[in-house]
Amino acid sequence: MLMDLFKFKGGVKPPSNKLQSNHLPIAQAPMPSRLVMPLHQSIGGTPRPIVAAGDHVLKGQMIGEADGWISAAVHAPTSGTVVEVAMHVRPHPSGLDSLCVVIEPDGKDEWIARTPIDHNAAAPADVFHHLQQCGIVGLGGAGFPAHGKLTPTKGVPMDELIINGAECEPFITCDDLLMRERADEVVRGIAVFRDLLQPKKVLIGIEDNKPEAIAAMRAAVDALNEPFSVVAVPTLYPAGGAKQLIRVLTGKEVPGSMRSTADMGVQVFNVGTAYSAWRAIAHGEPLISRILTVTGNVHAPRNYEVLIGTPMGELLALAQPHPDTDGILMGGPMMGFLIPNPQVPVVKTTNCLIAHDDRLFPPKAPEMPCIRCGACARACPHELQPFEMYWFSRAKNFGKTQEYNIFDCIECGCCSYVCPSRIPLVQYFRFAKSEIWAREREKNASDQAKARFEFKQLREEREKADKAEKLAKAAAAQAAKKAAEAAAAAAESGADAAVATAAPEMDAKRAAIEAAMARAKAQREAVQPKNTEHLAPDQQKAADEIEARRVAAHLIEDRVSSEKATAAPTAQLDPKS
Amino acid sequence: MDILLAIAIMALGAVVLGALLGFASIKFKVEGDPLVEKVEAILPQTQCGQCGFPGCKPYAEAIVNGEEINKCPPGGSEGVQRLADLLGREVKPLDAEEKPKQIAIIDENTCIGCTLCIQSCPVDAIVGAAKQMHTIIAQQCTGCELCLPPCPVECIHMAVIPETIDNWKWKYPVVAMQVVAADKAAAIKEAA
Amino acid sequence: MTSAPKEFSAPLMAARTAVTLFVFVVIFTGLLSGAYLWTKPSIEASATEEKMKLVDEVLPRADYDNALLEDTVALPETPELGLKDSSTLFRARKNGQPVALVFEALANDGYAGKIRLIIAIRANGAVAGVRVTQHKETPGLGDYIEVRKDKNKARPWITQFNDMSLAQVTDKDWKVKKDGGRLDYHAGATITPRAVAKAVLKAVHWAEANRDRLFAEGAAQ
Amino acid sequence: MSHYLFILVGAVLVNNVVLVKILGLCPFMGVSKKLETAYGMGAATTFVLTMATGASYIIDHYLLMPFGLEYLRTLSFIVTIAAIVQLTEMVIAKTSPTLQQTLGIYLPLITTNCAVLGVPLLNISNGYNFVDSLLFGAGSALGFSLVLLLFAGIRERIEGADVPLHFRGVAIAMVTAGLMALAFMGFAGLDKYQ
Amino acid sequence: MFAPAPFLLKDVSVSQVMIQVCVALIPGIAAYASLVGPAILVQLVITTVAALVTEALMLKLRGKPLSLFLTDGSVIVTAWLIALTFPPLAPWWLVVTGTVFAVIVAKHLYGGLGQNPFNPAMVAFAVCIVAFPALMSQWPSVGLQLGLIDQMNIILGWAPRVDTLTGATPLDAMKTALKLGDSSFDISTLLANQDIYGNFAGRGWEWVAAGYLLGGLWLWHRKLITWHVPLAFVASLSLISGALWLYNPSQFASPLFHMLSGGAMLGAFFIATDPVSGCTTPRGKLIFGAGAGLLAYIIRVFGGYPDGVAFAILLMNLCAPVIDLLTQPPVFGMKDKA
Amino acid sequence: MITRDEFKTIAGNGIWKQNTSIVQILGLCPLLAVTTNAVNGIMLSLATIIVMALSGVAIASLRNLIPHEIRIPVFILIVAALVTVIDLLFNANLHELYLVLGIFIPLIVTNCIVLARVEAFAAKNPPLQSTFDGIFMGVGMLWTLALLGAMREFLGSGTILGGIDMVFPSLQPIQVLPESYPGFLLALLPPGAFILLGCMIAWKNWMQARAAERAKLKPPAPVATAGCH
Ligand SMILES: Cc1cc2nc3c(=O)[nH]c(=O)nc-3n(C[C@H](O)[C@H](O)[C@H](O)COP(=O)(O)O)c2cc1C
Ligand SMILES: Cc1cc2nc3c(=O)[nH]c(=O)nc-3n(C[C@H](O)[C@H](O)[C@H](O)COP(=O)(O)O)c2cc1C
Ligand SMILES: Cc1cc2nc3c(=O)[nH]c(=O)nc-3n(C[C@H](O)[C@H](O)[C@H](O)COP(=O)(O)O)c2cc1C
Ligand SMILES: Cc1cc2nc3c(=O)[nH]c(=O)nc-3n(C[C@H](O)[C@H](O)[C@H](O)CO)c2cc1C
Ligand code: SF4
Ligand code: SF4
Ligand code: SF4
Ligand code: SF4
Ligand code: FES
Repeated sequence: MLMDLFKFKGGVKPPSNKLQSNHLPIAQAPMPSRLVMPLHQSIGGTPRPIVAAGDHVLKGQMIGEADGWISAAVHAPTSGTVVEVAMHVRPHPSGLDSLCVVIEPDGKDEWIARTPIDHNAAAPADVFHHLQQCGIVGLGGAGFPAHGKLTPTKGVPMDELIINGAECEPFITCDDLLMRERADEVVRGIAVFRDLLQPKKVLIGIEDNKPEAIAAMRAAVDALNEPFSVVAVPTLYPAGGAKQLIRVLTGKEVPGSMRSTADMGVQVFNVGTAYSAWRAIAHGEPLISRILTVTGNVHAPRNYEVLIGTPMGELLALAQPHPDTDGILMGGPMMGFLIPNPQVPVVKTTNCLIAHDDRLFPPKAPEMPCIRCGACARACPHELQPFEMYWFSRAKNFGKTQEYNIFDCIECGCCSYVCPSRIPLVQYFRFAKSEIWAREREKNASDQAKARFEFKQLREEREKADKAEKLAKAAAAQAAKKAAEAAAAAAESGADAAVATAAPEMDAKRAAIEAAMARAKAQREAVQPKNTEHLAPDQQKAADEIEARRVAAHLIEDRVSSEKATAAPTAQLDPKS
Repeated sequence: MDILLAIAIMALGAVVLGALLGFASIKFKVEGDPLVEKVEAILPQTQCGQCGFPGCKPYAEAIVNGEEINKCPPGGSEGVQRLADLLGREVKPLDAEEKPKQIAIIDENTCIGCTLCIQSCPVDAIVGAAKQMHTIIAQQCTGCELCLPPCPVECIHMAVIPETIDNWKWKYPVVAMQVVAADKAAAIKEAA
Repeated sequence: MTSAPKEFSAPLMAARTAVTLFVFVVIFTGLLSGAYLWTKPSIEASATEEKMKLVDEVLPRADYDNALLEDTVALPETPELGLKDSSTLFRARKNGQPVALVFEALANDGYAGKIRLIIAIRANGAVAGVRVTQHKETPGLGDYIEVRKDKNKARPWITQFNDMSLAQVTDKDWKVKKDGGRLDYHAGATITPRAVAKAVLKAVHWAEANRDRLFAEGAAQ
Repeated sequence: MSHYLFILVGAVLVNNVVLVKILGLCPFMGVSKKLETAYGMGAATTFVLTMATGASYIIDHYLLMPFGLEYLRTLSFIVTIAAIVQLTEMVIAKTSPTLQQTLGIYLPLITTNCAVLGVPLLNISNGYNFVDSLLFGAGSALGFSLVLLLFAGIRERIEGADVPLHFRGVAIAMVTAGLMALAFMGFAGLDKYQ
Repeated sequence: MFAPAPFLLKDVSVSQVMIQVCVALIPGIAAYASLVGPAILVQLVITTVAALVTEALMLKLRGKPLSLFLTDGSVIVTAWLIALTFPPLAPWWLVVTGTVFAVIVAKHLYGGLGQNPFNPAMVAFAVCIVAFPALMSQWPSVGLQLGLIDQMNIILGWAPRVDTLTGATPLDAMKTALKLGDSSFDISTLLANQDIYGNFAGRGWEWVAAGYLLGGLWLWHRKLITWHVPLAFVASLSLISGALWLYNPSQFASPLFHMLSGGAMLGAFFIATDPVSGCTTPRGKLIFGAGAGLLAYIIRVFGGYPDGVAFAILLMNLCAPVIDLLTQPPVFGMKDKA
Repeated sequence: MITRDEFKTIAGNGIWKQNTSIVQILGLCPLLAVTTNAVNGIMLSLATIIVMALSGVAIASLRNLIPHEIRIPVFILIVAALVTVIDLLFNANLHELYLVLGIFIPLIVTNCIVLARVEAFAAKNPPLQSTFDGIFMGVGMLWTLALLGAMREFLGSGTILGGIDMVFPSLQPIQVLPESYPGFLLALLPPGAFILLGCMIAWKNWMQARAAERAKLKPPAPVATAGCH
């Protein structure tokens, strides 16, 4: 299989450390004591919980329902009882809590009824729905719902479907083992993607440090008689980054600002995604387990097939960590993060756990100032100028960081890796990006506030004018009436002139006071309907939500979550706006 | 003689230039001030009046006319910094304490539904009808605190927006903080 | 500030501002011209004095008795003196007899550009004095040609030219010692003295050739 | 031809108005915090300075010199310049709101940019003819704009530097200007072949 | 709380980088020492000590950790470059003035390591040549053979500075001759006079230049510098000198002469490549190098100072931020659009 | 008329708080160009003070007669006329100094201080206040110019009061440092002027921070930083 490969600029070659864990076959992890399923496990809307504490669930039963198109369902990984639906830590660098469903397994591991689907016979929309209902999301890292990526961009023919088996991060071997042991199902999954996307070519990219996986995949492709090319790509971190792999295999460069690679006629899927998609299509199995590598400072590094929701500490214990282990890394050493505590559960995108210690990962030397040596720029696969972005991030000059395209940064860590000053560059970029997003949110909020303020003012003006007009009419009528009465009375009783002239004056004053009071009253009345009857849809929705929340816990953070769903992506995709 | 000549020549120039200027001053008259809009865009639009002006726009106008730029507490020191950048003025410390961002919450058990808070909210963030429990729509509350005083039963209080995964921000890298903190400490020592 | 006027049409406004400006200009130009007339005599006096000061440095006042600044010859462009523009030459006489010529010369090849000289040459061809009036030589290095900056106050470098004449000093000697001549120089800065020496030598030659003509010119009046 | 080149190079580099002649420092320090404004200020100054040099040459040669009124130079030059600036300001305000936004606060400062009076005065003492004068004015202005831009570039970068507390802001900018002037001393003597 | 990714770091550090630069200077220093004697070593010691002391003082004043920053080695590079660019017999107080000025004003007022917009060593040189032109243009005269003690005495001011000790460098001599505007003067004759001058750039200077070239190539091989700056510098210097030389070989020296004399090689490989004060984008580096070469030639041949490298580099430092800004390379995926 | 407090404020502002040279950063050209010795600086400042005081009076008195559209040309006209008078006086009586100060006497016209004060103060205040304002702004300028000039002269040539002979022909500059002092020429050249002024401004920042510290006010506010915290 010969084909021309392209190169991407930059990249680094950290020691791969893959040999420790790739010589043993995949093992089945034992059933944990408790499963914690965070509802938010993929990009997009947070699934809504559809179970409550005390409910009994079966293996594969949906417990969280997709919220919107870009969202994927969450399922019970085994049968058991829902203990609670509450806030728990989820694997996230913040170490903060989010809503989780906690399940106590009953040990029976009893499946719910599974419904496979014939993807060739069914309409694409039904297939997408099936995948969404099965909770299939990208297992390569980002966790983008797979059905979203399988929907072709209108007007752009799909040229290449790329299957990402590069696995470029050191230590991780889960894709390697998956391809070695279950190549057949992976290839069948790829065929499903092919059928849905109708690409001209299917390319399977695997780093050349995994010869067994390459061989196994080639064999499976040949066995299934598929026209897929299995391509060995040079080992160079981050060759597995979607854009880098596209570049290597097709020569296309997808700009950082492009929302989806599909806009350039390419789509990339992780091998694990293909595998779980096949399980969902052919067997109706939702995504409730995955293969992950447990390695690092442990006696017995190896790959396990693990139920989603398993606490990471329990999993690590299987590999017998050395006593000096002082933390658990989720993901690879280049992009992963230390988890706050061992109770944190495995999620769909957890591909590796590394026991951390000072020997494998020496503590960082103190940060020195940047000497502008340019090593980072040479290492950056996105051809950015990390030191400039750093310089301005450090000075909190975020506008400038955007001029240097900070939003093109994929946070791969190559720059930090090579920096002689040991600057945590990526950290600065993340800091700058989240500040920019926060600012964007604030800006949106302040624009809205301004609009609402102006609207309220306008309304008040108008109402005041209306009322004043009405009142003036009424007062005039009343004054006229009173004057007439007084005149009549005067004529009748023959009262003296002083009274006669004073009366209308008094009347006018009283009328004014009355008018004012009426105005105030009217105003008060006028306000109420505005706020209960003529609610804008968003207001109504918000009010409903508040109502809902009153029933549940008294929480207010939803406000920001729904905002972020709208604000953050726009900020990310159009950084200059 | 010399004097007369000098005066004549200068006067000639004066008449020409004066006429030109006067003419141009009418011909090229511009209305409005784009600067106000730029300033207003920086102000947080909380409309709280803490700056001493009835809303953000009046304060923006005042700033353009020479008012100090450090009077908007919701904008924070960062707002001052950005105004200083825009206007080329000196950065001054904020004229008040900086508070974390807050929103108002109505204690629904105490609320008597008097609608007074509804009227005081500049951004219509409170919904509810007379004699019904009112609610504050968190997304729309700017935290201006204007609804606190009118409430006859003091059922409204301010709460700091808690950190959640969605509004969580990556922190400024820690290592650098230490070095700079040391620098600051030294600077203060220097100054003493 | 005066408040903005109501509304004027453009021509009216033009007239209005023109008149105001006119009035102010007339007043202040008048004041200024008064001051000018008042200071004019003393300014002229100091200008004359300044010129005389320069001349005094190269030619003692006792040596002549005419009104030197008025006894002038207008020189056209004179390449021999390095001059690209016209200049003025002064003639010193005592009892009507020619005493010396005082004129400007330019050394074009200083270290940092042109060196402007004032030179007095006696009727007998000997140099009465040379002074540098303007130069850009490096301070601390080439600026010893200026009397004020010369550390050797007793015998400033530039006074070496005094009394040198073509009759006594051959062209070959009219050079810095380094080049085999008799003039001193400061080590590390020979370009400057070379340039000055060359310019003076050229000026002496030129004076030699033109002296009689210059003294005679316009003398009839 | 080379005569013009020397005037231009001399005015832009060798005798740079700001760093060598020490003129126009206030806008140099004031409008150099950002490249963007520096660019605008440079453009505005270039325009005004060239105009001013040309206009003052005409005034000097056709109004003042023939009548021996040289003592009115300062007066007549500066009033003319002020008028030119004010006209420019009005025209810009009307025609280009974007330019007005960046220069709004600075345009009036051009009148108090001593380069705007200094260059015409130097020009007269250089004894240039009209074309030379225009070239000299434009060259000086380009020199001004050039160093203003480069200075702004450096200042934008210094903004992020860990400058000692009391030196932050103008003080370090002043030191930077000093080092720039030092660098420009390298051009010394380049105009001697003129 | 949590250490940030990546958890793996390459084994590199600032001090390693700086030490390698010092190592790369050694061949040049050796050649230099064999040419002018041990004076240069004395100067290296003086500048290094002065630089370290000043640096320590400034770090202390600014409350920075001494142990961290004093060992980064950058100030030693600065010190060595100062020693190598000053006349070897310059009095001690002159080199110390230059060094102190460089470390305090050019480096620490800007925040120290990595933040200075101007090259500290070149600031030292420029300050001294402007302030003390006489001393800065006294180079040991041709064929001067003095021992360590004698040289030290001169540097420390214990022995009188006799004028005969000093003479012009080849560049200076050439310029002096040019200045006199003597039409009889001929560069090739001047240079061919082998008693005084070596084959190319005069009495062995070419060996010093070769030493720097060697060290520079090693730096390039170690990937501490890229080829852009040196190549652009050398190319522009040889292009302009070559053009004028072809135009009039008797008035203008050959490119080889320019390349091998003065600070050309040191400048091209060690000074213009200073990452801190130079350009960082590839195209920017090319412009920076070419500009420095061109300006060095112009100042050297037509300007007021004997060698133009220092001023040329300072002038390009001045332009560096703007050049960098204008030469931003297109990022991944934006190549056709840029 | 003017109250004591008003006077104090005006004086304090001029001399320190709003010092033109090191706080407002205006009038830099004379500040840097003529301060090769203290005497030049002082003489130019005196000239500037006279111009400021007189123009303060003139403009404050005439302020109500000047139409808005042409106020700048008129202000400038007045200032320029005054400056030219000063120029003529220097030329007549202090000719040598006149030559040294060169175009910086006419350039008082464009000295931003003059026009800025005229615009900011004289145009809005009565004549007496404006006069004092002009004078004290000038005094603030005077001491900074004198100090900078003295420092440059001392470093550059080791003397003080250089150029005094141009004002009082009977006096001579005093050589403070030994004759063998080589002279740090850089101090007399533009780079030295800039760098020394930078140090003066930093010194002022330091004094202010110290004063704030002493007064137990807010901690030293970083002046015009762009947040490198
Ligand atoms: C906000 C956002 C929106 C996206 N929208 C789409 C989309 O509309 N269609 C699509 O196929 N992929 C979409 N993607 C997926 C990306 O193009 C990419 O394939 C995916 O994020 C994998 O990224 P990774 O390389 O970081 O794992 C989106 C990603 C993000 C973050
Ligand atoms: C630096 C970097 C390295 C990555 N490495 C891999 C990898 O080795 N294997 C992989 O499948 N995905 C990797 N990804 C994620 C891919 O970009 C991409 O998201 C994924 O292949 C899309 O497939 P999915 O949607 O099926 O997850 C990496 C992403 C980044 C930013
Ligand atoms: C910065 C600098 C300025 C110089 N200025 C002058 C100068 O003004 N006049 C001069 O004659 N030589 C000056 N020189 C010295 C010349 O370059 C040259 O070395 C010297 O004139 C040769 O003199 P010598 O023959 O005595 O060695 C200067 C040198 C340098 C480095
Ligand atoms: C390749 C290279 C070249 C350097 N060149 C210089 C130099 O020319 N001058 C200097 O002062 N420091 C130089 N340094 C050291 C260091 O970068 C310099 O001191 C910084 O400017 C200090 O902030 C160099 C360092 C490297 C790695
Ligand atoms: S690698 Fe580090 S030191 Fe080098 S330029 Fe990048 S950030 Fe600066
Ligand atoms: S983390 Fe960002 S800047 Fe750094 S190398 Fe990766 S893409 Fe480039
Ligand atoms: S203080 Fe700020 S937010 Fe409040 S009204 Fe004033 S400008 Fe608006
Ligand atoms: S709810 Fe209260 S705090 Fe919130 S915006 Fe309205 S008035 Fe302000
Ligand atoms: S004094 Fe302000 S620009 Fe010159």
